[in-house]
Amino acid sequence: MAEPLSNAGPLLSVEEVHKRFALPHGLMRRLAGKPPQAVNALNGVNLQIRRGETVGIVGESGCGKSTLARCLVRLLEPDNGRVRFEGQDVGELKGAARRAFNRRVQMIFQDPYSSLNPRMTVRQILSEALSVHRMRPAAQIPERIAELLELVRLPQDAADRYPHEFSGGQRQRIGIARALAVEPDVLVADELVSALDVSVQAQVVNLLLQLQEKLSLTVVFVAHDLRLVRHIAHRVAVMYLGKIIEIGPTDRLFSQPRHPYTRALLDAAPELDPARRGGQAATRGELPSPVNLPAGCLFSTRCPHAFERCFKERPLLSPRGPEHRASCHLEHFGLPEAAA
Amino acid sequence: MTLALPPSARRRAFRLPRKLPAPLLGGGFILLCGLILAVFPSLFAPYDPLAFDYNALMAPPSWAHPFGTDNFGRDVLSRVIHATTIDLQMAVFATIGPFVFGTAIGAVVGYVGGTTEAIFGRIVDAVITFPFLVLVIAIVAVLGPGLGNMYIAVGVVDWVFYARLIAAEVKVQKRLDYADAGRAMGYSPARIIFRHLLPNAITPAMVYLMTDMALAILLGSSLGYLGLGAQPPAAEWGVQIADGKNFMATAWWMSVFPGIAIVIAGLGFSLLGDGLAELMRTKR
Amino acid sequence: ERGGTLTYGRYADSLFLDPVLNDANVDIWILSNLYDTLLQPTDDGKGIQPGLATEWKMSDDGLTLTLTLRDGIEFSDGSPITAEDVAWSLKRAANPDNGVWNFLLTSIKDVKPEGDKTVVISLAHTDPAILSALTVFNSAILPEKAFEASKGETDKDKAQAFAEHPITSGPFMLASWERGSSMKLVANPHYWDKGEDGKPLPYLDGIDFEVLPDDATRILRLQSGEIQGAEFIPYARVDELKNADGIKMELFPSTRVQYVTVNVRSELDGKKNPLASGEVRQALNYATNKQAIIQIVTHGVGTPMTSFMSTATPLHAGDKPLYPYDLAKAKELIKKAGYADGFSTSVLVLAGNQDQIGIGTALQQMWGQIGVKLELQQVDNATLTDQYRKGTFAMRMAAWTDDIADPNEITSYFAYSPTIGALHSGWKNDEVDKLFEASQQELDPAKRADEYKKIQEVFNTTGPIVPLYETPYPVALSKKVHGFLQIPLGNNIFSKTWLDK
Amino acid sequence: MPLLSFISRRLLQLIPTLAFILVVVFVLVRLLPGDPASAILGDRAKDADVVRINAELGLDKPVPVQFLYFVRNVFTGDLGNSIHLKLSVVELLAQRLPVTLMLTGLAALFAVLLAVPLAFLAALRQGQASDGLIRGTFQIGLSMPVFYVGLVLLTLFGAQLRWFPTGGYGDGFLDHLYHLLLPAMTLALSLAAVLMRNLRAAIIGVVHAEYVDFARSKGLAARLILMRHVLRNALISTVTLFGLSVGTLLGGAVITETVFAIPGAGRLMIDSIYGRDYPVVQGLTLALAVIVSFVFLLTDIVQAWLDPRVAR
Amino acid sequence: MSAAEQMVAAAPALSVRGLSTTFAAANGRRLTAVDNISFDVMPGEVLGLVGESGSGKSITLRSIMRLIHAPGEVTGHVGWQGRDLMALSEREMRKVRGGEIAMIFQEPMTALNPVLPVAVQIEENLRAHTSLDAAGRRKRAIELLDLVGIPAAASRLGDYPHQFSGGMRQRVMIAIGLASNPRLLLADEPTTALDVTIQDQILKLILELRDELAMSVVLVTHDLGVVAATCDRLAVMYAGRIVETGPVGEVFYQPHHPYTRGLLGSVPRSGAERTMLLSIEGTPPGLAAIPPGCAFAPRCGFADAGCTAARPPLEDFSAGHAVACFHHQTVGQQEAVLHG
Ligand SMILES: Nc1ncnc2c1ncn2[C@@H]1O[C@H](COP(=O)(O)OP(=O)(O)OP(=O)(O)O)[C@@H](O)[C@H]1O
Ligand SMILES: Nc1ncnc2c1ncn2[C@@H]1O[C@H](COP(=O)(O)OP(=O)(O)OP(=O)(O)O)[C@@H](O)[C@H]1O
Ligand SMILES: [Mg+2]
Ligand SMILES: [Mg+2]
Repeated sequence: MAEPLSNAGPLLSVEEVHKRFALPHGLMRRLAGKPPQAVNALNGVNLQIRRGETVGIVGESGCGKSTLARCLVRLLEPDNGRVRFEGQDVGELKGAARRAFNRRVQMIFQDPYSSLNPRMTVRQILSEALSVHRMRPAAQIPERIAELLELVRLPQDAADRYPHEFSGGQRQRIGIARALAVEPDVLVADELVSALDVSVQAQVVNLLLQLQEKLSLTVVFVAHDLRLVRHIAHRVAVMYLGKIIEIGPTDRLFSQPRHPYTRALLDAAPELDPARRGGQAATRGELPSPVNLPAGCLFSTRCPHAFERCFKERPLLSPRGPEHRASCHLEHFGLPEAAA
Repeated sequence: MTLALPPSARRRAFRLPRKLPAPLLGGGFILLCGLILAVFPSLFAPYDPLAFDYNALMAPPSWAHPFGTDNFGRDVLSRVIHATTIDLQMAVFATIGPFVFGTAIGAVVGYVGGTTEAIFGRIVDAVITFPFLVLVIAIVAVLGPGLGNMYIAVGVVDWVFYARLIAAEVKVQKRLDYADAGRAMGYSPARIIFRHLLPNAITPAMVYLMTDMALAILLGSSLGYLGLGAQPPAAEWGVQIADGKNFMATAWWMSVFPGIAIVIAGLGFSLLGDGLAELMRTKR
Repeated sequence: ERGGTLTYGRYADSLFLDPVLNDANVDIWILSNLYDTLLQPTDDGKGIQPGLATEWKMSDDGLTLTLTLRDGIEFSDGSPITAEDVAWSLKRAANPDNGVWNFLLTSIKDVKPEGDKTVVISLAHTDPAILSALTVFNSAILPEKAFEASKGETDKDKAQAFAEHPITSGPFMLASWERGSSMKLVANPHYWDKGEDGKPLPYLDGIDFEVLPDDATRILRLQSGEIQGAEFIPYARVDELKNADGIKMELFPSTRVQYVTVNVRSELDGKKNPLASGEVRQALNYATNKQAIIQIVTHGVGTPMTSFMSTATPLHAGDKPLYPYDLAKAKELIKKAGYADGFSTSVLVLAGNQDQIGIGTALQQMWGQIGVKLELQQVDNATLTDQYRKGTFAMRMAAWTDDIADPNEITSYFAYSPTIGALHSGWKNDEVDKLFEASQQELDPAKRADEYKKIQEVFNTTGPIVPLYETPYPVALSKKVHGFLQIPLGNNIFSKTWLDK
Repeated sequence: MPLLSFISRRLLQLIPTLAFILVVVFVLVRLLPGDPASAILGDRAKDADVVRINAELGLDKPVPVQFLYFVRNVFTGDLGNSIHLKLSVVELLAQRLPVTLMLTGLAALFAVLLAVPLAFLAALRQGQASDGLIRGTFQIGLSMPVFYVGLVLLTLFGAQLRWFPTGGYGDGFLDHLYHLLLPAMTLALSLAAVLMRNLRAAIIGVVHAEYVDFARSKGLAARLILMRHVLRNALISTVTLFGLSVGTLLGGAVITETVFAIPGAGRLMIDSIYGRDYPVVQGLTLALAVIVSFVFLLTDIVQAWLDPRVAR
Repeated sequence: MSAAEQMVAAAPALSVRGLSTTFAAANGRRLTAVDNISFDVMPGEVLGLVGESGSGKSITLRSIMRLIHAPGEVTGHVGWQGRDLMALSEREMRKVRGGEIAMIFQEPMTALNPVLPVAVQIEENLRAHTSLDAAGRRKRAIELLDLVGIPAAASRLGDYPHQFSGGMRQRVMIAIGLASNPRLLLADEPTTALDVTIQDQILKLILELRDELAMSVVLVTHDLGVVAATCDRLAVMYAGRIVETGPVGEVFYQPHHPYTRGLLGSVPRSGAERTMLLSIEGTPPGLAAIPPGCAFAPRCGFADAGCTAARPPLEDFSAGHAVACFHHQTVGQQEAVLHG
């Protein structure tokens, strides 16, 4: 297991980021004097990512994982708060600095079928990245493309083929090659393998692990598959309704979750072992609408342990151990003595 | 680690799909023939399309004049052949401008969205609800008759159809990850719109272009009926039909043969459009 | 046989059924069925016969015309037609602020009723054409009281209101009118004229005019028996209809002439105008194979023109076709004029008009042989008229029909420059102008004929037109229709029309 | 009520569109060479007459002034008087518009009646001979000029077989209907072809949709599946096209109206343009724009009804 | 232990024999999507059908329901209640579909008709298979929605599919499937599109209903965790063929096919974080290029010349556990991937 390279200041930090998406404001709603509605996709997210580490972000569909990932690479501008890269506010970068940021922080997308332009060959895709960011003089581009294909273990003759001629796993490698082409420091992988078959998933995960070692990349790994995140990440952040509700070193978080939601997630994930079949359903009900957030604790509507305070007051993300934080009014939740 | 690639996946950068769709071939063949006729009409036309023959006014089809002659004694076959030049020109020139302009506008509008799109929507409404004939007649009256001005008139209206099609498609495409991938790579909007989105959004517009070309020929004939299309003595199918309609009882061949020509050309465009759609669809 | 309703297909609907303020042939040509005039043209369009007036007398100085009204004449509402009505109607028609036809009546100084039956017209100057003018639609008689009682402030407003539900003096009255679709006339029970059986005209109970703008449709409808008459049959179909069952193809003699107007100004568009040269115009004339055009365009129906005015126009002079086809002469003339290499010019053509397009196409080919490159420009009527009036056209295709049984109208427009500058061509001939002015007051028929002969000679040799052909009015009727007449001035006369039962 | 909100929003959107159209038409007709007086009077007009008549019509005033008068009158519901027909434009529209509306309405109906079943047939027999036959026939319909088709139909069914009147408009509603059958058919042909093509493609797309298979997996009868699951979904895209095409039809009925001698708005439009009858052109443009917009609105509502996802 | 063992002796509810499904390819050849497969489902049993994307799982289910479209052709026998479904007339088949055998489709997004309210989509099933009147159907529809856990069912009958969340839509699908009390439920990846917490709820729901209604279930999935948590037996498909079938416990703890073994190895396990996964190299073959002999041979570490020459038959090697591999003995003796 590789340890994070350094403990110096964070490479990428997210400070109290909020993001809302306005919903269409119909005339009738306007006439009725109703306020415009918005999806609260991120509701104050704080996160520090250190150089060389892999941070996993898990949570259910719609909890804002992708929105966060997109804010990280500046595909979205946060409404509030800021994202800093090497201490600089990313939102204020202009011109060359912005391009440099775009180069150094790369994103890999979830869907291997839609994330590659179907009308460009692999060569065109890669050389575009290389030439726009002036990574290599034109003459060296073919050579570099060959290197990149080698790096992601694609055959050389892949260069002149179109994405539709590849399988899903191979396409994800093309996506990785595109990201690596510009020699980034950070890779933000949004559901990198969730569209792939298990056997292919394993190939890509292996590749990512190897590359990270070799190129000392910082990785933000967004996924909903707990097993996968556990396998890859040094640290894991659990999101619920646009907030991080628990964050901590992987082994701690998995062995001793301190938030009822994390616990529910772990319980709901089916074990590979047929001998250990779960009992009761782990949670009730569905994710509340992100349009109208619950008043107190975001999880209160589904939490089996919720008590009065939970419906009124939103808990803070507070320390639960070394590097381990959770936001729950039950400070002792998850501790052996409290479980009893 | 070795990757099992499908054996067919050799180096094939500029290869055509193994099997072109049949409609594409059919339509292509028809239009190729048309193109050849259009470029070298004199090679195929037995007579000068403008030459009068006072001795053979409205002669029925015969060996000398397979399609008969018209009321000026001009050979209908030769005129139908020579008309190919104008009609194909009309099909192309009347549509290519709107196609290019509409595509560019539509791509930008679709990508930018927001207020731009709302304004664009109003413009589209206005153009579509504006009576086309007023426009055509006005333009012809102000600028003078002739095909060139007909193209302008058509263009003023037609571009919005392309723009709408493209804008809608670009809106779909821009939500796909590859567009975001481009943005995350720091590519300029222009590059993303025209290099990435447009090639993927253009298929419906291309298919419509084919239909539109057929419609342009048809419109030419309607305008010919009103005297606003191709000017005499040039041979043009629509005008020929319009001229021939007074002779339907006495000289049916004057209008029937150009009519057949229009149908064949229309068929060619339609087939090509269908084939194109099929070809593009499989390439995903 | 009396009774029955005739359904007649017209190419366009009327616009405005006021005799004075109307503007177009679509009105003019049927107005005489609604409104009678004091005098009427004879069937050949050349002479004069009694109408609402039975007698007329010109004073010796030619300045006072006294007309006696027919006894017992009534408007369609049964009210009597009085001398007051007549005087009012004629003064309204002669008023220079009213409409565009008052030029026919410019000589009228005043009109006064004298008693119930007599009307006295005093003229400002002698006018040889005044009797003919009184046969023209615009001098039709309207009921003063009913008209003045119509809604509206101005004469124009009243005319509009009146014309919607007119009270008429002619053989028919308006029963209903669906704009753009159909107009129904019914017999006026108060009409004065009697038929052969001694009973009042008209024979018909009524006429339904149907508007059928498409030539082919009009004919189809006649062939299917849904209408019994159709005007403006394309020449291309004349032969076919002559041989068709149950159809009578009529070719009524007309004053219609078809010609090309040529702009003779020395400069056009800032450039030297080759057409200013008389030799060039003659060359074009000689290079025009009129017989061929008649064959191609009118399918043999037309005849070559022998003067700029039609043979049916009074005082027409000329017995042989103008400018027989002579290519050699044409080439010689054009060389002489300094255009051996030819030149390019254009002709305005009314958009969609098959005849004009046909002529244009033929001329293109014919003039091409003397090096003149002719471009056809199809434009709509208003554009055409605009260019025409501004004199910016090079050539234009045109046709003319007289409205009055006198040569003065056509001559005034074609040759007399003060009117509209000789068809806006810029042509001007002082001798012609003088001759015309004299003829307008010349009471001696022989002298007047002589003046017109001279005018025609000058105009035909040097004038700004390329004369093409005269054509009759082609009207197709069901064999059951009898007694229909279109006079050379274009008027459709239904008063004596009857139907087989 | 999402529907009401939808409609009111659309009506609001109409205002700038109409304003724009008005200005353009107003300026455009005045840009045309020639003026009403010379258009009316033709060759025999003398300059003095022309000037006098144009002045009577108020056309000697500056265009902006004319426009202000016009706008003021529009708000009082007065569209002016026809220069040619000496009738109020409103009255004229009341006479002519219903004719064209009926014609295009019938045409649209025929087009639907023709296109829908045949599109089904063609789609369900995709690639078979009947598919080819249907598509081929419609292709001919799409390639033939309207005036030609009209004449052929007139000759065949009017003059030869005498099933229908050869043109004209008749008296009374039923007679109008009878007279409009052939022209509506003529007009319908190209629309039917366009709809057929579109609907066929849509049906082919829908027949293979998962929800159709799911419906089959419930053991439903084939006809029920076609009507309830396939047709409705396939119609969604066709409805928009239908609306657009009917809009075009409305403005483009001129030729049909000429060939069949129908006193409709199309012919009025072209006559008025040719006659430089400014008030009529303006009034008609306005009326047509409103109608077309309503057709669009209607199709949007139908669409919203067909596809609940549209109305938010 | 589970229901499976008690019912081993009973007659199978569904008996598939030699089922093959082919599609016409562009060049006139036929592609075999499902290749001569046979399996049984016992009454009350949950059979898991696993395999990678494209291995023919969905086609198998569709073939059983005879929902294959024109260019596709199905051969073989599907025994159901003493009848061969393949031989039934379309009319008789309609009674079986939805009535006796119900199918839940893979994608709840696309399998519900977007333009019809869910009430219509439920009631049309009842109309086809029960004699209930309109009021009765409505009552039953509410009951069904209640049963699958949709809150305020009565008020949601008129809603359209897009007004439901993904999990709710999947529940609606299940409600429709269960409408006429089917004896067999074919569930095609009913939870793939869902979050773990919802997946957990739905799987538990299916199991409950199985017990309550005594129906059999074929559960298609590619998630081995789901199999472990729900199924009694499983069949592993590869390239249109069943390569291994047996009781879940046996197959998991001692897989006898290299592919099964590979699949199990590809799943990240706790205790081995940030190590290389045991991935299967290569990608599954396309239908147009299925290797001769054993389809898995090109990706198989145990393969030898014999594997490419002949196709291994699916043979029982112990009671109820069959495998199609020439080397199954060697494979079976490998160190277990999973320890029971
Ligand atoms: N462009 C957008 N416009 C409106 N709403 C959006 C937009 N993008 C995301 N949302 C909403 O914001 C919320 C968070 O979305 P996000 O995509 O970040 O979730 P996620 O955790 O990535 O979910 P998944 O696991 O399904 O990918 C969701 O409710 C989503 O519907
Ligand atoms: N209509 C068709 N025509 C041709 N091939 C088809 C057709 N439908 C499916 N196939 C092919 O059949 C094979 C099996 O498909 P199937 O849908 O059963 O896979 P699956 O195991 O359900 O995969 P997934 O896990 O992705 O749902 C695939 O290779 C697919 O491409
Ligand atoms: Mg996401
Ligand atoms: Mg599947």
